[in-house]
Amino acid sequence: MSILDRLRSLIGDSIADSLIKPSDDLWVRVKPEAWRRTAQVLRDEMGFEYFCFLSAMDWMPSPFGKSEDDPTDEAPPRDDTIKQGYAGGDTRFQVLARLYSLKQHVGIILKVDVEDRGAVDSWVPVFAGANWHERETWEMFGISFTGHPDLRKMYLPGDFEGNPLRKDFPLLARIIKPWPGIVDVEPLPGAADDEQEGAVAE
Amino acid sequence: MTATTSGQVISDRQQLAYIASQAADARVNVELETEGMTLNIGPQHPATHGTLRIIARLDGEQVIWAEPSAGYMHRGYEKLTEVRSFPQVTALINRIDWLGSFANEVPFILAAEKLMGIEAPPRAQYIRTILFELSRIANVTLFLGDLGVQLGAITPVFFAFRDREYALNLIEAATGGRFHPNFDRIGGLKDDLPKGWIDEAKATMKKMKQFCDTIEDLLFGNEIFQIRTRGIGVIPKDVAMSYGLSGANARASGIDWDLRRDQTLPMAWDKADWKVITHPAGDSFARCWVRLQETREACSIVEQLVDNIPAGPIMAKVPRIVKVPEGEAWVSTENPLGEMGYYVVSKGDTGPFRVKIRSASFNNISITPWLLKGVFVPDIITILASLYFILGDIDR
Amino acid sequence: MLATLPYWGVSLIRILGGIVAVLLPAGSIVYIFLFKMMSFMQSRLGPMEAGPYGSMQLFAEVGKWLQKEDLAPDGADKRLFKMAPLIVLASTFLLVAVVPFGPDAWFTNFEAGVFYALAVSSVSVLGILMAGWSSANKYSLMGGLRAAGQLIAYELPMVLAVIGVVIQAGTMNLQQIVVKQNNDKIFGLHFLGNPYILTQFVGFIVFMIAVQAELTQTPFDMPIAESELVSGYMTEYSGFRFLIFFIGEFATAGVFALIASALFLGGWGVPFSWFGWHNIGDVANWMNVVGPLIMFVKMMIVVFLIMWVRFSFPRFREDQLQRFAWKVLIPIALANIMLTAILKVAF
Amino acid sequence: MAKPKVPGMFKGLGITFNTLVDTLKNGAATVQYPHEKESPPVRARGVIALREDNCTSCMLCARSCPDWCIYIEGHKELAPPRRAGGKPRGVNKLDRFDIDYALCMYCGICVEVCPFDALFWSPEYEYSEPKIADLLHDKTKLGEWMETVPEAPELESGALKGKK
Repeated sequence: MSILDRLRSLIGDSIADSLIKPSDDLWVRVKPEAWRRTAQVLRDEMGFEYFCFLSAMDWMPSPFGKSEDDPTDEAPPRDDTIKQGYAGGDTRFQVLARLYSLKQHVGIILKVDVEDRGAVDSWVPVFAGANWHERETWEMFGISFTGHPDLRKMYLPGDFEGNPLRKDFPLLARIIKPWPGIVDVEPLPGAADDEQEGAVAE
Repeated sequence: MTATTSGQVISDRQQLAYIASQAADARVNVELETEGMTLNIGPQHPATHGTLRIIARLDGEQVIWAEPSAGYMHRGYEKLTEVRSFPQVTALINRIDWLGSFANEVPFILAAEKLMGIEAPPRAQYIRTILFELSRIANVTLFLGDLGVQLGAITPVFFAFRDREYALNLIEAATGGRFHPNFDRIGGLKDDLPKGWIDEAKATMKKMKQFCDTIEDLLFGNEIFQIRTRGIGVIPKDVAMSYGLSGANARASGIDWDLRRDQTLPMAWDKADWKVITHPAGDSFARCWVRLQETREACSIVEQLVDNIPAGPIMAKVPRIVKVPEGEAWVSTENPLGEMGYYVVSKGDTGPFRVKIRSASFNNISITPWLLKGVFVPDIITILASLYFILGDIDR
Repeated sequence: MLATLPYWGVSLIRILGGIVAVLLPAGSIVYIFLFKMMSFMQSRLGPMEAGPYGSMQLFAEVGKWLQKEDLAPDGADKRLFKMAPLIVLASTFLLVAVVPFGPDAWFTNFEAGVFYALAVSSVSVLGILMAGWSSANKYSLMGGLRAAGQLIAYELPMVLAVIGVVIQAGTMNLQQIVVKQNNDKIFGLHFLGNPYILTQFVGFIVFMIAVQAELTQTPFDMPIAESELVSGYMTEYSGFRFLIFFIGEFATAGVFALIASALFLGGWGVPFSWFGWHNIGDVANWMNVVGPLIMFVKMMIVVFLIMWVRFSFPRFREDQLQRFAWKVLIPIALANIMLTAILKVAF
Repeated sequence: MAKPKVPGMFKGLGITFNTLVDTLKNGAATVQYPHEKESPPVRARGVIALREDNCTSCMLCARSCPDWCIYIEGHKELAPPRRAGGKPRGVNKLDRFDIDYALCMYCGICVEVCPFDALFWSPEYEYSEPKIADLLHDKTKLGEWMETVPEAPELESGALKGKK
């Protein structure tokens, strides 16, 4: 029985979507209310005992781009539609995590939809190692985790405002400095076109 | 804390330390008892090689609780990757684990290649694997020397710096960068090996094996070292797994798991004959010992592979400006510090949409609040040294 | 010769001699062992720029330290803080007073010399504890406390190890102990005299281990423990006060090595049978010049052992160190005393 | 504690002593830097040299730089025609080509992307400055580094020949 079938038989109604890429990975999106239970089931029933990582995704395209725009050029059209990746989704934010089975040597990537500044259940009771990962996700995306024992900032100073990994958080280092890639070649005086100008001067 | 209630065997010493720490906890609340002392170890402290800060509450010299506080070196790599193209990200992620930089590039490039559906030619795979193992040697060599310093022996670190230089010279001769090779490209490698490199590599591997012997005699064989590390900081198997410990730390707890062996990647590890080293004890000594043996194994992998590098190109056919197709990919490899993985999300642009960097030290160090309970101040240092972290790998 | 000088002249010579006897060993130990031997053991060269082969490095360092501002932390108990290094150094000077360098080349020559030496050597504990306490630094405090615990614990095996020598020599006068060693015979052989390292080998080992601990050298350097406590009780010191600690550390190493060579290696003397001397009255006057040199060489050999161990070993943990003192060293030293006493009575 | 034949402590003492003897006999593993120098390998990424004539101010290097540390300004100029009787061409001339080594992270992407062979790596490394502003090398200084650029090394056997 494949991993997905087994998972479906255990928490069937909680699986929102899934995707298998053969000889690659398995993505499963679960419903928010089943987030902790999924971890519990995977660990206890299916041998996914190894906690790999937990993080989040902001699927909104960055409104700032790469700050590599020539102001003289016309700005390229920007697509602002939010488009989720593998295994779909309905919200701008998703929490994703990966578990690994040391017996079968397969991993599974779990995703869950979460509202902007919303919350999902914490995994700390299931995987103690999720503690720091959830703290990081909380400070970087503003997603909170209910049941987390100690949701404090991990990297940033205590009075830091904003959540840096959200796409609407500007990367100031790229904004305060002008892009050095702007073409700065002075044309020949009084000429619009190089070739013609050459001929005239002759 | 969680996860102690499992059926795992915990050493007597740790059990005693636990009881003592519980007692210490209780005593603080009782009137007329000694007041605890909060000791800030770091961010500027000789033992934290980097800027990790450990806040420890002490009763005498015993730790009641300890909490690492990271972030003094957070560089926001995950954010920076969003505005960079794939080759630029490669240059950046060199700096995550700066002692074994080449190993950082490999999983990222493999993830990008996976998304593009291409594979590096066999010659590139071999050279990648060799350089990967060389960076492991360079990394762990310094660990072995630094271990001595943390325990008060000053000589091993000089031996380590002396002999690591040979490995670094080798990396530099091939890639041009001592610490930050930036040699991997999507589809292969930047350049081929220079002439005479293979012979040099063989000679160097002999020296590195000799270094391992020296350290084993000078440090590991020393009775003082043994009583300082044996039975200290014991991590049982299930705790290790729930905290996501990887690499030598996991293998020292008896978890027989090595990503070089247990997954199929377009790399050349399966072409060499080597074994995964495990140790059942789970204590500081086991972690150090496993790393020492792994360095030897890495030397033998390099020795075997350099002889069999197949001829051929080192680059697959890749367009000049790389645009990676839309998709998501996860690739992790067995880096010197443990499992290092990248979750790369691409939207079909020249740069990634998001990169989640799963670095080994982050998980490895997150166990410290659990592990440091009840130990003595000098043991904080040995435990941290044996867990082996690179600050860039925690903070990214 | 000295008798013809006025009292102030004698005192002046003694003071100068004392300074030389403390600073000269300290300087040579730092250069030969700390700068050069350690470097060679780590396949590097050590300081090479100041003077030929870096021999002037120490003077450069002293110059640097002397130029630095005399700093004290805000919360420190300033008076104690400033006094502490001086007390540590004073204990070294007090210690050197009883060491005999030749038949007449001594500072004082009193009967309870060994007793006095062991007593004043623990004065430095006070200085260290003061430094640790007054620095207003948690690392310093822990270093000071560790030092106090450790130095007191290792005083005992040291005393017990010396008792064996005292029993065998039958005197506590260091000069007499030296004479005895060079005048005695072992197994009926006059050739070597009887340096007590042969008969009191166990005592020598215990003594050296205790000295290692008293000097807070690796593997017993927990009070300083740079990877744990930054620099222990010296953390807050800089400038010339740190210099005094530094000199104190190596001068004390030198003085303890001198005492060890007086107790176990025959001190300033050569076996008297070589020159047909029979007791101290017969010893030629030139031994007053050669004696200090012999003493110096023996001291360097002893310091070499101390430093060799220092550069090769990791350190113990505080509780392991205490256990080692009380459960291993002291029983061995006691057994050694018993054995010595029994043999002494038997022969 | 298991008792091996030679206690580990004495083995350790032996190792340090042997190293001491070895250093005295064969010299140290270190070199005395300002007096003696080790030469870095040919490929070492020490400093970037610029061949000004080849540069067309195409901005590729400045755009591919992850740190934005290359600054280029230029102007158009007339150059003599390629063939006799042809028209003079308008070419881009460099006014400014600065690399800020205080920002540079020596990744080598600029050298790699340059389509006109104007940028090269030199293994030279002795250009530290007391003032951070002096680390901004202008085009004359970058041009001076050209002298130190070595030939590319020969490749190990099995490599494809003739391919850059």
